Amino acid sequence: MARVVVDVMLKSEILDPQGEAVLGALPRLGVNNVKSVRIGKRVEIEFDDAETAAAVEEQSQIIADRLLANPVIENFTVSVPGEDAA
Amino acid sequence: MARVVVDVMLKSEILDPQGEAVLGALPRLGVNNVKSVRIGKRVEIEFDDAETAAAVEEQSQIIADRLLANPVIENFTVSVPGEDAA
Amino acid sequence: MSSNMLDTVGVADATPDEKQPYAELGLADDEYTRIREILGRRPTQSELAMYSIMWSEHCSYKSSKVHLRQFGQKNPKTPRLLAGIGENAGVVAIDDHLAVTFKVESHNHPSFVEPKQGAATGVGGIIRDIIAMGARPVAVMDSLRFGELDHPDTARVLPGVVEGVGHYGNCVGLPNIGGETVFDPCYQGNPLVNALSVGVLPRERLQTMQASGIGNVVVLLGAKTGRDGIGGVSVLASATFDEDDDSDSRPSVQVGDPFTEKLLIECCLELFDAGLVVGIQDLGGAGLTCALSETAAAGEGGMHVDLELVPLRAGGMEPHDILASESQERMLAIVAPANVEQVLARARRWGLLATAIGEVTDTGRLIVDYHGQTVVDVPPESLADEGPVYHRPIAEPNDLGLIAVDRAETLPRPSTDEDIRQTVLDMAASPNLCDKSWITEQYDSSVFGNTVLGAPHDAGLVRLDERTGVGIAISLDGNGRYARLDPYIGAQLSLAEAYRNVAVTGATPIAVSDCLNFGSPEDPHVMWQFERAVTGIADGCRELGIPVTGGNVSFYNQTGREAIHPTPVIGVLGVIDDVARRIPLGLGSTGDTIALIGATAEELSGSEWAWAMHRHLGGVPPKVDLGHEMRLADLLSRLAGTEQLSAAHDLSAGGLAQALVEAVCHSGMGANILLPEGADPFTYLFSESSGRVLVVIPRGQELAVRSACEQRGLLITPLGVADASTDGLHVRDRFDIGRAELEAAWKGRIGAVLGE
Amino acid sequence: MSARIGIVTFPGSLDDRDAARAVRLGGAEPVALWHDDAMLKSVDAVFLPGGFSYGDALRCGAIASFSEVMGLVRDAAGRGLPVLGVCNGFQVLCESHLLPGALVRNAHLRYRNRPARLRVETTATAWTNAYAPGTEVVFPAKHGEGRYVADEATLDRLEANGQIVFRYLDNPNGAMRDIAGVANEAGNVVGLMPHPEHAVEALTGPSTDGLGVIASILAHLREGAAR
Ligand SMILES: Nc1ncnc2c1ncn2[C@@H]1O[C@H](COP(=O)(O)OP(=O)(O)O)[C@@H](O)[C@H]1O
Ligand SMILES: [Mg+2]
Repeated sequence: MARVVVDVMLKSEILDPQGEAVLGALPRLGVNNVKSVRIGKRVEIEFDDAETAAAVEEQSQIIADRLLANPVIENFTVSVPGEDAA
Repeated sequence: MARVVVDVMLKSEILDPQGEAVLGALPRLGVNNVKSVRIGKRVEIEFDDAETAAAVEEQSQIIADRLLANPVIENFTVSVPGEDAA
Repeated sequence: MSSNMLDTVGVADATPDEKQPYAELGLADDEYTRIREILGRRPTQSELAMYSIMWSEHCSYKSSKVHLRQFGQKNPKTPRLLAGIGENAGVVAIDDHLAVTFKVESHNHPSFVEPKQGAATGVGGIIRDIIAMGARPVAVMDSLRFGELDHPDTARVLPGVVEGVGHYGNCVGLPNIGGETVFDPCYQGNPLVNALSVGVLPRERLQTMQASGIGNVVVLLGAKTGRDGIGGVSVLASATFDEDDDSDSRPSVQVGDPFTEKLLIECCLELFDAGLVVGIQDLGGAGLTCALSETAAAGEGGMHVDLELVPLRAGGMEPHDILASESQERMLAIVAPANVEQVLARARRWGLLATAIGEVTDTGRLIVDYHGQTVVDVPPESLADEGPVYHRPIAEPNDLGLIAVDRAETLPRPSTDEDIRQTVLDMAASPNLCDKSWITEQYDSSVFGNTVLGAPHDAGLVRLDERTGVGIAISLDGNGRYARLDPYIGAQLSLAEAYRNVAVTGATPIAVSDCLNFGSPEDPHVMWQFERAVTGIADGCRELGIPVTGGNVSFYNQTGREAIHPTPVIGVLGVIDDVARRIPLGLGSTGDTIALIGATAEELSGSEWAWAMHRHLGGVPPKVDLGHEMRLADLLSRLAGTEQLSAAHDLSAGGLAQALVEAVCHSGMGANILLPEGADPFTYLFSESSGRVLVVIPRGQELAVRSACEQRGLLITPLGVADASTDGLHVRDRFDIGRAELEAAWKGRIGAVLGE
Repeated sequence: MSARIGIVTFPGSLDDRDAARAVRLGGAEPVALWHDDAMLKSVDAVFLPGGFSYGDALRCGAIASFSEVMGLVRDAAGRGLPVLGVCNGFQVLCESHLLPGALVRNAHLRYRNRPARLRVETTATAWTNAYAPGTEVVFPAKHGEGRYVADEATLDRLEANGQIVFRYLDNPNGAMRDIAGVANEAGNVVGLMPHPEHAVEALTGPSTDGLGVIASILAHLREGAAR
C-alpha cells in the first residue's frame, strides 16, 4: 500500500508553547530527566494503490510543502514507512 | 543523545475532521489520487544524556501512556530515531 | 563563541576604524556620525544594534514626531487625563476610584508574513502595554483590513488573522467586544491588523516605567529570550558563528504564548497590589533594548545589567541578539532590594520565570556587561528620547484635483423601485456590509461576565464595577476611502463615527486613541496625507473636547510605489454611569416609532454604494459637523435608560438602507417605513451624510423625543413603525423584502466565499 | 450557613471569576481553590471553570488532570462530593477519568462562540435537580474542542443509565448524539461544554437559565443535610 508519513515540526528556533507546557508537567509524573519536548504534527497519507513510488514521493512533497507545513515557522520530512523496515 | 519520538494518532473509528479537510483541499493542488489523510501528533522528547537506553524506553512508555495519549481516543507508538538508521 | 571575539567598549576604543554595517541596519550616514559623537568613539556591535533599533522609524517616530506634537498642543485640558502621550498607554479617570487605560496598535506587516502568529502577537503586545500602566486588561478589539474578499491571498490571510486574534484573546481570557473588517484592493499586499486593548485600575495603582531608586533591582519577568524577530540585526553575526548557522536560526516571525501572558497578567497585578514594584515596562517590538533604555531614561538615568543572566531559549546567542530579541510575553520590573525575594516567589507560584538581571545606578549611563566585559556604555536618553527627528518633504498628491471632480453623484443610479430593492440586497451582500459573524463567532465575547454589548453593536460596552454599574464603551473606526479623497475630512469622519458609535450606546465620549496606517514617509504625497490626517484628528478632538491619549503610527504600508489608502483608525472611549442604561440595537417592540435623527444630503462620493456597485472612488467626502455630533451625543446620553428610547443604531457605510437591514436582521422584527415626501428614495436610502442615527421610540414618547431634538437643533424625521407581523423590510408604496430573502443576502457571505 | 462551593483556579483558568459570580448570585458562597494546594477547604461542592488550563497543551485538560487539587477531587468525588466541570472543566473531568468519553476538535475545526439551546435530559443529578425534566435552556457555548466522543457501547450505556445530562438542540460542534453534557453513574459529577455561569444575568447573558444549576446544587446539599 502506498502510505506516506509527513512529519511537520516547528523550526528549532521557534517557541513551542505546547512542548514547554508538557515539559513543565513531567515532574508531576515523576519524570525529572527530560531536557526538552517539541510537539509537531504527524500526517499519514494513503495513496491509491495504483500509484508508482516516484509519483507518490513527488506528490507528497508538494502536499507537504504547499499545504501541511508553513515554511515560515515549520520544517517537514517525508518518509515512506515501508522503506525503513525493508 | 537520548532522543525518543512518540507518535500519537486518533483511533481509526474517531472522525478526524482536520484530515478530512486536508483530503478535501488536495484536488485544488492537482492531487487526485489520495484515499485518506489522518493527522496526529509527533512528540520529540530529549532526555538527559546520562540516561540508559532502558530507562529512557521505560520512561517514554509511561509518559506516552499517561500523558501524551488519551486511550479513549488515541493510539501511540514510541520509537528511538537512532535505532531505525542503525 | 570565545570571549576574545566580543566587541567590547575596550575593543571599540582600540579599533576606531573598524567598518560597521550601519547602513544595512537602516542607519543613515549622519545618524551613524551622531552616534559616534555621542559616544566619543565607534559603537560596539551591541550599541550599534541598539541605536539601529531605537532610532528606527518604528521606535523613534522620526518622521511623524513633528506632526504628532499637534496632539499635545491642541488637546483640550481635562482633569480626567491621568497619563497621556509618551506613556505606554493613556490613562483617563472614570470616577473617584477607577481609571481606564486603552490603546490601539498595528501589527500589519507580521500579519501578512504569518497571519496567525502575526495577528496573535499583535494582540499580545497591546495587552502588555495595558498591564504596564498597572491595569487589569478587560477587553480587546480588532480593526482589520484585507484585499478583495474573493482574492486567493485573502483566503490565506483572513482566516489566519482571525484565528490569531481569536486564539490569543480567547486563551488569555479577554472578551473581544468589537472591531471592524474592511475589504479593499489597496490592502491586497498590505493587510492592516490594528488591535486595541483596554484595562481598568484603581487610580492609585497607576504604574510608571521609571527605573528610580539607586540600588533598586532590575527583574526580567516571563518567557525566556530566544531568537525571535532578530532578523534585522543578523548582519552583525560574527563570521565564525555564521558557518553553522542555518536559515532557521534567525526567524523574522515571533510566536506568542497566550498562556504565559495570562500568567504575566495575574502575576503583575499581584505585584502591583502588594506594592512590590517601583516601575514596570513591557518588552515589545524592540525587546530589552527598548525596555532598558526607556526605563533608565525615565528614571535617574543610570542602570547596570549583566546580560548573561538573561534566561535564554536558544544556544549561541550573542549579546546583540539578546538585546534585540523580540521574544514575547516578557516584562521588566524595577524592585527595591528588600522586595526581590517576594517578587521571585510570587512569580514562581504562578509558574513564571523571574530573574534579577541588573540594578539602578547613579552613573547616568546604561551599562551592559556580558560575562564581566562591558559591551554597552551609553547615555540612555540618547537611545530613548534623542533619536533623529525629520521634517520630511510634503507635497499634495497631484491627482487630487482630478479625483475631486470625478463625483459619484454623477454615476448612474437605480431608478425603478425594483432596481432600488435589488440594490438594497446587493449592498447587504457586499463584503464590507455583510454579516461578520463568521469572524466574530471565533472570538470569546463573554469571559469576565461583564460584556453588556459586544459585536454586532455599534460599540462594545463593558461593566467595570458590579456594585455601581459604571461602565465604558469603545468603538474603533476608520475609512480609508474618505481619507484618500481628503485626509483631513476623512480622519474627522472616522473620529465622528467612532464618537457617535459610543454615543449611540448611551455612553459619553471622553478620550481618543488612534492608529495611523500610511504608506512610505519618504513619499511626500504620503507625508502630506499624514500631516493632513493628524491635523484633522487634533482639530477634531479639540472641538469635541476630548483628548488624544496615545496611539501608534504604521508607515511603509505599500507595495512597490503603490501606497494603501491613508487609513487613520480612531478609537473613542466613553463612560456610562450605569450600564443598565445602555441603549440596545434593534427595533424595540411592535408599534414603536422608527425615526431618523440628522439630515440627509446628496452625499454619495466615497460611499459604499459607489464602491460596491460601480468600483468608483472620487469626488469629495460628506461634510462633518462636530458641533452637531456633540449635540447628538448629548441627546442620546440624556435619553439612555429612560422610557423614551427603546433602541438606536448609527448610520454609516451603506446609509439608511443598511442601518434598516441590520436593525431588522438583529431584532427579529419587521420595519414598516414610509420615505419622507419629496425625498429622492435612492439618495435617502444610500447617501452617507454623517451625523445620523436611527432611533426607535416607544408609543406615546414621540413628542417628548421630538422636543428634546428641537431643543438641541437636531432634525428628527419619523419614518415608520416597528412591526413584528411585517417581518422584513417594508418600504410603503415601493417595495418589500421578506426576512428570509434579506437574511439570505446578508448572512453567510464570508464563509461561503472562503469555502464553506 | 450558606453552601460553600469551591472554584478551582488552574494556571490558565479564565472563567473562574464568572463561576464565583454565578455561585454568589445563586445564593451560595464561592471558595477559591488553587490547583497546587493539597486542600479542599471543606467545601460542599467543587466547580471546575472554563479556560485554557496549562495553555491546553497536548489535549485540553490533559495536564490539569495531574494537578494536586485534582487528586483530591478524584478521591472526594468517589465519596460523593458534587463536582461540576464547565467547558475546560468538563475536559479536565474526562481527562481525569471522572467522566466517560473525550472532547475533541470541533467538526468544523474552528472555535465557535454562540448561544446554545440545550435540553435538560435528566434531573437526577446533583446539578440539574431543580429543572423540570425536558426543560430547554440557553447557555453560551464557546470552544474549539467540544465535540463529545465515546465508543458506541459507552454511548449506549450512557443513554441506558440516564447519564446524558444536556443535549444540543442545534449541535454546534458535531458532538456524538448531540451530547452537550454527561454525568457519572452516581450523578454527583457532571460536565458540560456550554457555560451556565454566563447565563445568570439578563444584562450580560442570553438568559438567566444558568441559575438553575446553582439552585440544583443548593437543593441537593440541603437534601443531604436533611438526611
Ligand atoms: N498616532 C499617535 N497618536 C498619539 N500618540 C501616539 C501616536 N503614535 C504614537 N503615539 C504615542 O507615542 C508614544 C510611543 O508610542 P509607542 O512606541 O507605540 O509606544 P510603546 O513604546 O508603548 O510601544 C506612546 O505614548 C504613544 O501613545
Ligand atoms: Mg509599551
